[in-house]
Amino acid sequence: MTGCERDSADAVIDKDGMDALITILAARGRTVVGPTVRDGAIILAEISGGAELPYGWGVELEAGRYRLVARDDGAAFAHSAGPQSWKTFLHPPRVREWSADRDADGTIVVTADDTPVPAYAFLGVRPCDLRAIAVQDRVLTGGRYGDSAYRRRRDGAFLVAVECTEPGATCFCVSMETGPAVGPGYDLALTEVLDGDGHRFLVRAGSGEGAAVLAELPSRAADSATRSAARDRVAEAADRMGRTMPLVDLRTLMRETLDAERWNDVTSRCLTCGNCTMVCPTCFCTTVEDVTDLTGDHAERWRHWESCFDRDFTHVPTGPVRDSPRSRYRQWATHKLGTWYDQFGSSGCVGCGRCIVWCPVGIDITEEAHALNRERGRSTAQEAG
Amino acid sequence: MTHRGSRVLHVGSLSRVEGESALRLNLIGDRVTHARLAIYEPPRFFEALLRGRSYTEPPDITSRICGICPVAYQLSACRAVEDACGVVVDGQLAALRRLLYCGEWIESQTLHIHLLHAPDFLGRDSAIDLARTHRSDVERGLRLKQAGNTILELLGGRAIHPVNVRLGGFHRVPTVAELRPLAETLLRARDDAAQTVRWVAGFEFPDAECDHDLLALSEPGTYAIESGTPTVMPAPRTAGPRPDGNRAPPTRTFALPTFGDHVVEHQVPHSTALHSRLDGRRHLTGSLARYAISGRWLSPLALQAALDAGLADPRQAAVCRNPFRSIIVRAVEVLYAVDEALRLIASYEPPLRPAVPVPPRPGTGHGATEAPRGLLYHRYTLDARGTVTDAVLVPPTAQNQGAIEEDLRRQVQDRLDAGDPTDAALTALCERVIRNHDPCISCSAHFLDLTVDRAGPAR
Amino acid sequence: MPTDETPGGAPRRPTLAVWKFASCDGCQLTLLDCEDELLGIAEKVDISHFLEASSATAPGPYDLSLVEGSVTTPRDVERIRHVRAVSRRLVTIGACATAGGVQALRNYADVAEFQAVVYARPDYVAALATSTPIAAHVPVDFELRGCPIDRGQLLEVITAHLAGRTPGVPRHSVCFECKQRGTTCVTVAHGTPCLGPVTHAGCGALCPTMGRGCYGCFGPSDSTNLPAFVPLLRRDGMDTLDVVRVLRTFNTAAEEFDAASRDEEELR
Amino acid sequence: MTVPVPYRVVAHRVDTPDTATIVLEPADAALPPFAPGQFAMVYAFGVGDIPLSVCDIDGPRLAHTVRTVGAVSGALHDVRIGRTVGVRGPFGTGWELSEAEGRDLVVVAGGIGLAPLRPLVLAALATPERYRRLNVLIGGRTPDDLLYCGEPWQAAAGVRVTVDRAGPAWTGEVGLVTTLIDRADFEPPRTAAFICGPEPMIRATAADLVHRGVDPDRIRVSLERTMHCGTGHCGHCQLGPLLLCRDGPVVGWTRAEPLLMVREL
Amino acid sequence: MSVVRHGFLGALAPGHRDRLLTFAREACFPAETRVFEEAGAADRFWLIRSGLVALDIHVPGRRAAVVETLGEGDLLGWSWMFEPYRWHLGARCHAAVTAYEFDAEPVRLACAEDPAFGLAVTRCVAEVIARRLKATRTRLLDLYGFPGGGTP
Repeated sequence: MTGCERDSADAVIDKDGMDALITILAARGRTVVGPTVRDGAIILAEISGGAELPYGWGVELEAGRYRLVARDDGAAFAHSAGPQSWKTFLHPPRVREWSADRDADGTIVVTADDTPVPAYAFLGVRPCDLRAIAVQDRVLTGGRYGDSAYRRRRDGAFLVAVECTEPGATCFCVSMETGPAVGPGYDLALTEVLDGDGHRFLVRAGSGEGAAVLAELPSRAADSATRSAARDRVAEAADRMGRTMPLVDLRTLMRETLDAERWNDVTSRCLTCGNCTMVCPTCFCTTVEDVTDLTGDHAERWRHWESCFDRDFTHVPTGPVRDSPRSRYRQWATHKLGTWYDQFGSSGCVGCGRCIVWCPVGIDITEEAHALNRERGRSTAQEAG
Repeated sequence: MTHRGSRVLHVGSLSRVEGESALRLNLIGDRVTHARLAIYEPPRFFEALLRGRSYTEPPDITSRICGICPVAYQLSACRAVEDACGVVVDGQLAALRRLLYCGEWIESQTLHIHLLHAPDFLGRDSAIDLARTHRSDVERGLRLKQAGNTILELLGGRAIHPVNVRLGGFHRVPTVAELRPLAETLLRARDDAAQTVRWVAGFEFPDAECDHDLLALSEPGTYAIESGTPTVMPAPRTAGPRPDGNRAPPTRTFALPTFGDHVVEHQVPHSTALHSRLDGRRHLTGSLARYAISGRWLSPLALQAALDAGLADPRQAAVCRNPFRSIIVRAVEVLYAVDEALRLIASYEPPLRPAVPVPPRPGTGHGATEAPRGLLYHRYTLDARGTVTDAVLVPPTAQNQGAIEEDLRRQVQDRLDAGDPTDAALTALCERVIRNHDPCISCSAHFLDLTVDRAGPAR
Repeated sequence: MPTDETPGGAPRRPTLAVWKFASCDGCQLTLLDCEDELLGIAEKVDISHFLEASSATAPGPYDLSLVEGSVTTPRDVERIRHVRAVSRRLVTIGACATAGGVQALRNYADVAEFQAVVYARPDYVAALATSTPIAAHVPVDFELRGCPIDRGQLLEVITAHLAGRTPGVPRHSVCFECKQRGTTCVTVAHGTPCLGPVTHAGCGALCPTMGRGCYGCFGPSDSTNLPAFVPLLRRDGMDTLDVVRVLRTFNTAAEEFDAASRDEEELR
Repeated sequence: MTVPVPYRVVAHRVDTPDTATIVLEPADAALPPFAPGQFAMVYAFGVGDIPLSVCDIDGPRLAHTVRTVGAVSGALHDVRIGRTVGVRGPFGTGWELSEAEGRDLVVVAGGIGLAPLRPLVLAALATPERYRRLNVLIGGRTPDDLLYCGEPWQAAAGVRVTVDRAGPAWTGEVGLVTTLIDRADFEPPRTAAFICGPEPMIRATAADLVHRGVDPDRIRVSLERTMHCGTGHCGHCQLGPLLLCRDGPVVGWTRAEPLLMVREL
Repeated sequence: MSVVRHGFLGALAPGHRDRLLTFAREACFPAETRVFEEAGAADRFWLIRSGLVALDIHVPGRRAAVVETLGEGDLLGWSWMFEPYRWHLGARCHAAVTAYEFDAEPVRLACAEDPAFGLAVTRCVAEVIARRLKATRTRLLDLYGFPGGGTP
């Protein structure tokens, strides 16, 4: 009877179970990537055991500020988004797309890059990031031409989501309806519970492979206390979001404020350094670079992350289309919150707050949206008056 | 006085040296009256521009004096400022500094041997030209050079003007695992270095002798690189050419803070370039001096290679004073640096912190290290806030310039005595003589653009 | 095999010249630091003038000239015009050539005073009052930044020249590279002052990777906002003097750094 | 991500001092068929690729008119017959001539903007029964810069040409291409218009057509931004809500106009 | 007739158009005819019904440079409306031209006497000038010219 329950829905594992999970995933030939402490931050890196998880570490976040802080509860996942996102692995910063060789008579042979890609297992995908992966899925594989480099990595990836119980001061997933409870798309979903009954994880399977991995895990049947503790912790997290977006249709807001004064204000602060786009888990823009070797007969096409904050991003023969910093910040924000819908059917923002934290000068997209909304309100009022 | 038979030989631009210099020889008949090395490297005023900078900045700023030995500048600056602040960096941090310095020695000396100097012995214009006939030797040199650069890049971030050196140590220290692949590279490099010693030992060396005092740092128990006490080996009193392997006279040392009392800069009447003299005499720093003073502390492997290459045994107080053979000494030093780097990696344990704190305090500090081209001395005076109020930099080339000019005069004279060489032959000879000492011309802190004295030899 | 030109009309190898002005030689040394590629380069291009590496020089004109160093003497003002005249394509390499180098600190001082510090007979020194980039004297086809330049970028400039391609040398901030490398931001995570957001990419974000703040050795990026950026340096502990110093180091004569340092100096 | 397919250069014609037309034939397998108005990313070996619309579609053969403005276009402009280039595509939207059936056609080209319109005109000429009057209006910089002069279709289509600057030998019209609209023979409410050229020319032309009474929904324009990937993945060619490599380059004027009015969008 | 339907006359209300046409007479110019010379007295104007007229500027040592051509429906000449009533440009028929020709003075008088008519005609002429100015400015951009290098 208990076995039946375990197969069908959820189970509980403890800290050792986390170790076992990593071992099982590795045994299945997967490269396990998860959070770990390095260089004073919780980063995402290959891990080989549970001990490398950031047990006892949390983060303190503010606009333009990130600090690692010790926690006394020993939690592994009581931290919010870090300096990287999963796109580092699924949509890597640099990819060779193809190479071409030219023989003596000028004939060109083009070879698509088929460097083997790792079969990843991502451990600790936050609900906002799970949504971000879904957003990139639509961008990069949803259209007529799939991005094969992305698809190969994505198809092989096993996602272990972890519900969010410790939102940061810069988080606003509730506004974007992406968290803190996990949405669809995971193979396994965990909720970390720490209370008088010990340190444990409620586990649910979201796919066939997830169920198979769960079946291999040393686990016990989920008890109602754990379930409700997990539910409560996630629900409490929803009430502790550090940021909110204005409660309006952001897409319309962006469309109607293209000429707002506020863009000038943000431009006086924006460094156009590109950090927000690099840390954003959905920003997908790339540029290509053609390289040749010294013989001149071997050429390669590489692509790397690019950003709409780069002046050369919109370079046409006469110069950059978006030359002013104002136009570049506006492009980023309106794309993320507005025109993304037109292009890909959803918002491009998942409310993870990375762009706020990792902006060196702390520009806050939620604050900008509020300011735009206020400005629109004022001008509407003036027109009405 | 007659003008007949007098001529001026002007080598417009010296090639295969770092930096820019020209040479002017004045001859009357078959007598060399002047050999003047003109540095037209534009002055860059480092000593002046360091004034008013923060005491943390000299390592990065002075690095820019020379792209070919930036670590020498960085570490001399660190030592001088740390000395002013009363801080001693030791243990694994000191070992890492020595490892970094070994990287520079390997890179810089190999560059000199294979790319700049060896073509002279084999009658080629350049290493690229040399590669047509000696490809494997050039490739070995490049490989060896790359091994040195690999150390610099791993520890310093990049080979030229590394970014990781700071007062008190480093910004970041490597893990043991990060150093491990380096050892594999260096094992191969050790074979290459040994092969290079054998290769250069087979070159033909003209008979030559220099009778300058030799100056190098010495540190009992080790071949001094990144620290040591200034040590002088005076020239033998007897005149006239002697074969290699003269018995070395006893050495004397002086305390680093008295460097300025011993090594004195002065202007010579015919030139605006500053020359240095050691206790009033011409002196030479660099490989020949180091080998003479510290040679007995070479690793067994390097020492054996030196002996096999025909160098006299420094343990027997023998000295090599033939500047043409300095290429062998440099090759031995490369082998030693590779060997030493392997030893340092094997005994590496990551220090607890990447740097010790160096709080500023008013005062003057001195630092000297053995740059590939010789002893490099820095002196800084700081105020209470740590602002540099005075800086003195004495690069090896400034010290060697007098010795080089004397070598030039002597070599040209010997050549004239042996027959009537063409200007082209003399030019080639002079370039070789200068490259024997690898003048690091871009160490321009002290060099001027010469106003060529056209009064000529008949005055 | 070298493809030496033949009377039969085999393609002539492009000629390369390397020139030095006031500098440390580090940037031209970068060419010799291309250990894996040096002999290959020598097969593809005719290195016609490279005094640091070769005593053989061939007369111009040269297809590609790499120019290192800044202009600091009256003689160099003339010499750079000659170099321009004999060069089809002139590429400046390194901070001295593109932004005056560290020696451009004299631009803020009385050069006579500088000379007096170093030289007993300063009247012999033929130095200009300023150290200026090459582009202040002659038209430049491409500027490769860095103190020193990056080896990979130098190879890109050379291979791009051979292939007739525009070199893939981005002009955006160091932050792009830092993030692509996966380095945690030292400013945001540690409060370390870092010039990355206003500095031209190209080094591969070396300093932040070493846990150190960028010190701007590639000069300003093509899109800076120093008035917004400088307060960040102060927040992270730099005083006005520190700010002036960090902006006036290796890219002193770069317009954006120069302007910001002057603004800052007015506050003192 | 798509991989370039080798095409051999089988013909090369110099059109103007800075423009040439290259004709390509698949070296092996051909790409799917291109429609008029669509573009290809054409790769010059080792130099890079640029978006080029097709100016002729003849079975598997493609033709592109290239104007030298940079390294890649320069390399393609100078490419020799027999060499291989790489082609990706077809990308983007076409002119959708079928939606103009039963209407007067006004085709307005500025400069090299004639290249993507050429296959449209050829298609219209091939089935004259489907359309009413055909007006082809061409603006050029100087008489020397005019493309495809003397090609038979120009006479068949009764093209009207005006130049910005005329030399003494020019006996044709002088003025902006919009001046031709006033004299063109079409019935605005029953007209479909197709415009390609520099953006200010597109704006001026579309505004005049609308002024004349042409339904903005019946005006299609071809816009230009930095196309890199062609597949909608690199983000370079965004114009507000549009990804021009996917949603363009041919866009309805109703859609395009408000976007072009926003500076630096 | 398109000249009535659009162009200059098309912009006038029917009443004003009819009134203006009362001043018109038919004119024909064979090809190559010079209609007026730069700086000559601007005492007439035309509405072109067919053919092509080139407006040119005299440049010493060069053939007159054509700066614009006018065709069917276009107003030829507006200098008659403003003092000192001198032609700003010269006009020459490229091809045979048929036109409505108007004497300037009676039209000016009519405009003065009937402010509503005068305003309508003036507005139409101003609109023509504005459009030509706009087109000229656009041409100044040298839109199809060299973009000045760059990539790709």
